[in-house]
Amino acid sequence: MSLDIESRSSTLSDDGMPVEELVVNVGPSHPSTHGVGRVVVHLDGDVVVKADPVIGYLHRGIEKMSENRTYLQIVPLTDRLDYVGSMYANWAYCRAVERLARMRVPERAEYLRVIVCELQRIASHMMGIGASAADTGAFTAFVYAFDLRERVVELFEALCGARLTYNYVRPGGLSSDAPDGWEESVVDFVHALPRKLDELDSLFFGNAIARGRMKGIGVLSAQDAIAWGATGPTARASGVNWDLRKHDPYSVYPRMDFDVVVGERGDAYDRNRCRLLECYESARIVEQAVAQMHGGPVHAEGVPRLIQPAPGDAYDQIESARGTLGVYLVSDGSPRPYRMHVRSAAFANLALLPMLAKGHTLSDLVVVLGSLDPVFGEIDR
Amino acid sequence: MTPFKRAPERDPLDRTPLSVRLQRSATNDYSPGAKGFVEAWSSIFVGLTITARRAARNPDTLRYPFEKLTLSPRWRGALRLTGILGRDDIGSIEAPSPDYIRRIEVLEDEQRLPPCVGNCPANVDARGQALYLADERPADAYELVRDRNTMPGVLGRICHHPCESACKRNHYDEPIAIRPLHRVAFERYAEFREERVRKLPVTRSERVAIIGSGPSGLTAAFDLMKLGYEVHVYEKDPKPGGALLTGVPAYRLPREVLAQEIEDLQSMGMRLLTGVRIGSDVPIDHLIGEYEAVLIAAGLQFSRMLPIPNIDAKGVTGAIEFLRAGNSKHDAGVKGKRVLVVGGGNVAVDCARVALRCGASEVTLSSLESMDELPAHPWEIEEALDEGVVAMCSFGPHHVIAPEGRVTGMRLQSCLSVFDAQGRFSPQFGDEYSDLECDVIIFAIGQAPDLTDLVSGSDLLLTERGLLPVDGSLMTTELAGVFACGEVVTGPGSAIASIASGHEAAESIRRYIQGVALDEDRVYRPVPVYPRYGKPVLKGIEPSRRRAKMPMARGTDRAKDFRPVELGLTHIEGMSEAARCLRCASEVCVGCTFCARTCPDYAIRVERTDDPGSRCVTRYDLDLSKCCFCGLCAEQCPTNALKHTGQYELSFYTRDLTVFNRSEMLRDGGGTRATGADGTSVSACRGAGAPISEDSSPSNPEDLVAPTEVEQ
Amino acid sequence: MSALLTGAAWGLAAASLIAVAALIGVWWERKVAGRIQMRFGPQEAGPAGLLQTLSDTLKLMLKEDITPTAADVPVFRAMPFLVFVPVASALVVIPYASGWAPFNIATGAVFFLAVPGLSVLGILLAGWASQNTYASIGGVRAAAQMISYELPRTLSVLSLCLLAGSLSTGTIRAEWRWWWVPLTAVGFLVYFISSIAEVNRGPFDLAEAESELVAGYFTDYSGIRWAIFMMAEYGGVVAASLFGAATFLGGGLGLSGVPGALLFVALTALIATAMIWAKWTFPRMRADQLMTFAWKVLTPMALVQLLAVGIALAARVVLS
Amino acid sequence: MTQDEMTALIARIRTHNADLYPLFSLEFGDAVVGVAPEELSSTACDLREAGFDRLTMVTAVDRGETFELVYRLHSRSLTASIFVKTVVRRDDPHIASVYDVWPAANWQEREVFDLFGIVFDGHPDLRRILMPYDYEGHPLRRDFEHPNIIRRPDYI
Repeated sequence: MSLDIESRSSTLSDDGMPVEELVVNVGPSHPSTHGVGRVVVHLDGDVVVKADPVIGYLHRGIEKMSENRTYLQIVPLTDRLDYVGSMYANWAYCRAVERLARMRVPERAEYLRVIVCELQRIASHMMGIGASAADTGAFTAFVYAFDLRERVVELFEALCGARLTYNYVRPGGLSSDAPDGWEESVVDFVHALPRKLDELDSLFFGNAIARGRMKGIGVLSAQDAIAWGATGPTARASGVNWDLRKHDPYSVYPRMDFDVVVGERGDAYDRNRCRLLECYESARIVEQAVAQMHGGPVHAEGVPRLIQPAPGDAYDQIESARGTLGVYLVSDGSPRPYRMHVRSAAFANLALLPMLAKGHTLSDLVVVLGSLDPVFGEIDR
Repeated sequence: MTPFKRAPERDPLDRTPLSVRLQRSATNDYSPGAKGFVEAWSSIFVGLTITARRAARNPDTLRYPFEKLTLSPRWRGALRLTGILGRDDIGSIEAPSPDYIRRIEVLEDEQRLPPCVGNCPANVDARGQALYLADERPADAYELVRDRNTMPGVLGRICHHPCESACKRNHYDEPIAIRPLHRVAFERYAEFREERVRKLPVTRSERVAIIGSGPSGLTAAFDLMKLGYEVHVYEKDPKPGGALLTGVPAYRLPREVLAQEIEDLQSMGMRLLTGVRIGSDVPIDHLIGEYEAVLIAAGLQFSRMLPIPNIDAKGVTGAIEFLRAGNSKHDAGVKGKRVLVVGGGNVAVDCARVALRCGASEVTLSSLESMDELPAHPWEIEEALDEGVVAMCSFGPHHVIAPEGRVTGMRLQSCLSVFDAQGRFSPQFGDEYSDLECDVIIFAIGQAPDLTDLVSGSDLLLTERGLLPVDGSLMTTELAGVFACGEVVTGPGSAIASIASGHEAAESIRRYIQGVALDEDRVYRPVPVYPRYGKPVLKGIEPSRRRAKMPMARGTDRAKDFRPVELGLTHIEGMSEAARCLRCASEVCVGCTFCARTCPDYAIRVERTDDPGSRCVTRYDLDLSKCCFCGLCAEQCPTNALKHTGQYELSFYTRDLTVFNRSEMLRDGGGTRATGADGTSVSACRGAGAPISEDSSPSNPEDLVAPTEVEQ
Repeated sequence: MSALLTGAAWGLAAASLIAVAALIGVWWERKVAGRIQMRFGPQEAGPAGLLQTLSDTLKLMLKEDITPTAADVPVFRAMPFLVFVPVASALVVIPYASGWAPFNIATGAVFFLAVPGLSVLGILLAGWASQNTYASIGGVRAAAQMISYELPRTLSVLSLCLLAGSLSTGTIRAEWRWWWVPLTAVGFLVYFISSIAEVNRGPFDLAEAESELVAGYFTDYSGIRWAIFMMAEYGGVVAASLFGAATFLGGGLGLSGVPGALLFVALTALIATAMIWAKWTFPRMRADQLMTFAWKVLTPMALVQLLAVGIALAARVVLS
Repeated sequence: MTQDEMTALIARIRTHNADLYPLFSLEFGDAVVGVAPEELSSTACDLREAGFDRLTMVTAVDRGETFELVYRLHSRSLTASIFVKTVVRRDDPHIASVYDVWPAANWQEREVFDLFGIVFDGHPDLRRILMPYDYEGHPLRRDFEHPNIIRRPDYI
């Protein structure tokens, strides 16, 4: 964060004038790096010449730690991957374990997983939108988004006792059934949600200043989105019609009626608004899931405390709020995985930043970064 | 292959995408031209309106930290330990028979009912038995079990132990050997029998007659004797025991065990009249007049047969008749013959094994069900197969081949499915036939009571199918003062279920005699549902934690005669096996160390002395600076001693090593929180029995789970 | 000598006014922002949290006054005062009563528009002296922004001067007629918006854009020096609101006496609240958008306003 | 895509690459093919032409003497996924980069390089990504030792 006189590099501009690049070190401790990301930005005046994300400040070696833990002990670790959407990492990991150990999950557990993950999508998107709003200076929109997130977090708190690291999904089911009256409060929440989202839509996405800040910024073409492995709202905003819940359906999603939200331009505005509109669809899914769900066990029978799958490997993926979240597990028959790898959506999406930020101003860099919705817990792992 | 259930109409491997409707586009532009200019400016004022509207409303946030809108019971905060094992901390479940069920129900309501007790039809306190056995009080253990079980020695041999399948230890490694521990208790009771078995005082003038000396009849007799009634038990056979004597083979239940326990009951005052056939010898009306109450616990007398051709041929017999002959004479006329047993239940397996022991040259078991769905207990099937029984599953009898009125074989028809979609018995047969040559066919497809003789001449009426109409919960018949229990009421079932119905019948009789309404304020046994555990995976479990292995006679040797198959645990094995008990739901930490083993962050440290007789937790530390609040430890806790508190965010702990201090705990009856003491002072744990030495190093280093020990 | 004393007295009074206004202003902003965001705002210290700002000020005074080693120390230390003094001096030309301002000079309006603009120098130098990338960028942004917005602001006030026929602020208030309000509505809007930009407040707070520049030109300031920057900002808000209420709205819409004074205070508070309201509603603009807005939207609007006033005056002359 | 179609597709690609390893398994709808390390580039191009336009995941598994590299591809047009596995020797961990075929490999190959020490030839910007630039050692190798790693006991 210091002005490195030495780090200014002198080059010649197109018309032969000497241009002095200013190197600004955004992060790792900076208000809008969404955690501890760092971007080394080379500026020509106010225009970004090169933006080089430097990651790893939150690298805790979760993949390495997993080699020394039993399958159950890894679940709390997955909470810490994507700490904005812990349920996703829980679920993706547990799906991989269930695939590896050939477990069957009771139907009620699948419905509850869908409900919590769609609620988590709302919470996570509200975090993404709120952070984007704060990046553009709209602090009140941030608070409104966080208000909605808070309602979801309170529901989760009643469900599993934690507000951030839920540790709720378990191999073979869930840690506990929903408490009495929880389903009703979920329905109340999703019924009240669209009106509040409309308000956020008009306040932030309808605002002329916000549009000016986000429209045409960080345009990602559909071809690039596919080639660079972008997934989730980042890819959908570019017009890539790709949602695992629809195109590679898992769990009970085939029984749900919902639409895929896509954008046309692929700019920061589309990416953020894609998130907002997905919340409406999530509310629809939650409503249907609560209606379709009926009683029963929430944990598979006969799952021992010490899961010891047969040697082999398994990969499973789910559509998280940030895109395809996959977990690749290799077992050597012992109670601990031989290798666990997390295919992180935010990691792949952040790789787009140098491409998207180039040619924009420093202010826009922050908007582009916010619109990619990076969560460094998942990126650095 | 998929690990979950998908929509039924979809092939799990079908990865074709669903039809996707695209109704929503995220892109949203202002209109072009002047209209867009107006829209842009109006968006400014729309924004101002929204914030103004919100400002006009009362804030709905809360004053933190003074109030909290939702306080969920599932707070996953800092931990609280409610108690630490000293030997007096866990009580056994003891109550006189009429109040016992009430006690069980209260425990169930408080979610403090151990699963073994909850899953037992008679609610035998297996936890208390393990507690006493580990504490070297076998006589107490035996009497505790006998209060509910009447014949622990017998049931310790033959019970199908639903307690063990519910045992929470299944979740960690293997269940406690509860049934073998009954046997250990019985065997060790021998030295106490003389001083402990005393005649129960008869304090009441009323007398009760019980017809049948099977498990249910003897249970009701024992319950009533304890209440002070004089009980007369009538048995038609020369020896008492009912189905235990005639139906259960001696290799499972040695006759001297049965005789010993019945003798104990007689010593306690039960009057047994053998060889008296009610109905023909003494009319039941006579009993009804003579006694204040009569209990019919006659059991089932004859086997059901199938209405197929040649069923009356020579060589076809029923299971009860066969077992009766086999068990009494050890010879049922099958020596050197080929035997076919029809049926897949436990009785069928017993028949097959008895036939082997009576010298049958080959024994085949044919059942409608497939191998996986056989109703017999899996361990029985396994033992039978070990001994050389051949199983022919998924075949039903078509007709008996008996050309000269004598069995030469049986034609079997393949069976496709046994139960229909609703789970009702409705076998579907295929076209495949198979002829099996055999000399003797035993039908073990069900049993029925034979009460016509018993009730003749009385006001008791039987239904058309020969059954006695009985109220299943109150055990009353249509005649006041006449009750029924056991398999007469429940149909073919387990011994422990018969015992449970004997308890109910005794309670009804007590109420009847004392003039209390039978159903007034009566508590029925709660039937909790426990999770089913899979086969234990023993890889990764240290041998010291495993279940004591029951020594068995070798399969080929044991099939030759009626010697017991299970050889029993030694006293030492029994003690250490009893010490494996986790004292479920006792809310007392027993030092099982599962929390420490589960903790991903080594935040918990448990130390205990590991002597079976005086096991005691000496130290329980929680390092809050390491705790990640995952909650796995409290989920693992079998005793519910470890609980979460609401201290997650409002925590007032210092983040250093905290110690759950026993003296602190004793001061605060409701439990304690981490005290914040330095980890050096180990509070001495003083159980009621053997004092723990100050040097409380755990005898088993594997139980000391702490980072320093784990580094290898 | 007496002039110096008078000046010192008035300067002290202005500084005290700003201090009190900042105390109340910060509290009021927190309350308004809280209500907008469904919160209560400060509520623990004093009745309704009134003393919260006081305790914060105390904290800021007690905090260590950090000077970065790389900074140009004398400039770095002096700049908060260079920002504060021009803003405070603007208060002495505001017509608090009809025809009266503490420092009632003939060119009061020019003084009001020009002298506070000098604080741009302080901001620019504060950013530069910090030797910090963010602070430098913030300072440069602030300079460009404040200088650009001088123009529409001046033009909008000019229409009032035209109507009153005088550059003296006291005269403008004395000459005020009710029909000025509809006539100068656009000018008032331009004045309002450019005043927000002038005091570097949202949605034009690029110079201190916390999401991009951490804290802009005062990134490296702490303690009381940082507090002086904040006081200058709130002083600017108070001065702009007072001037707007006194001139555009005639200081209580022409009423005199106690009700007039109360209305004057109320209108001032209203304008200040509107500034807070806007800050807590809108996102921040980008630097180029800000410039475009100043030169392509606000300046033409102010010119149109000036033209309209001129036409109105000409019509009046012709008609009478 | 059905299993038969997938088998046919792999057979077609095999005609180009004689050294393609046999089909490992076809499980859960994801086919697994093994290729010789030197054939990886050409196989990648063939698969890209066959329609596998997405590279979902690149990772490696330490198998002792060798590293097993795992690529997961996906095709939207074929609605199919495929795992490509190859091995590199531990003493000479070099493999061709697939960055030219799928740019998505950029960071993922950097990560594998960082954590396993496998060098991707042809990668434009092969730097460490998660660990510090001056870090020594490759943490996800099984023989990686660090004083802070506490080995848990065998019994749980």
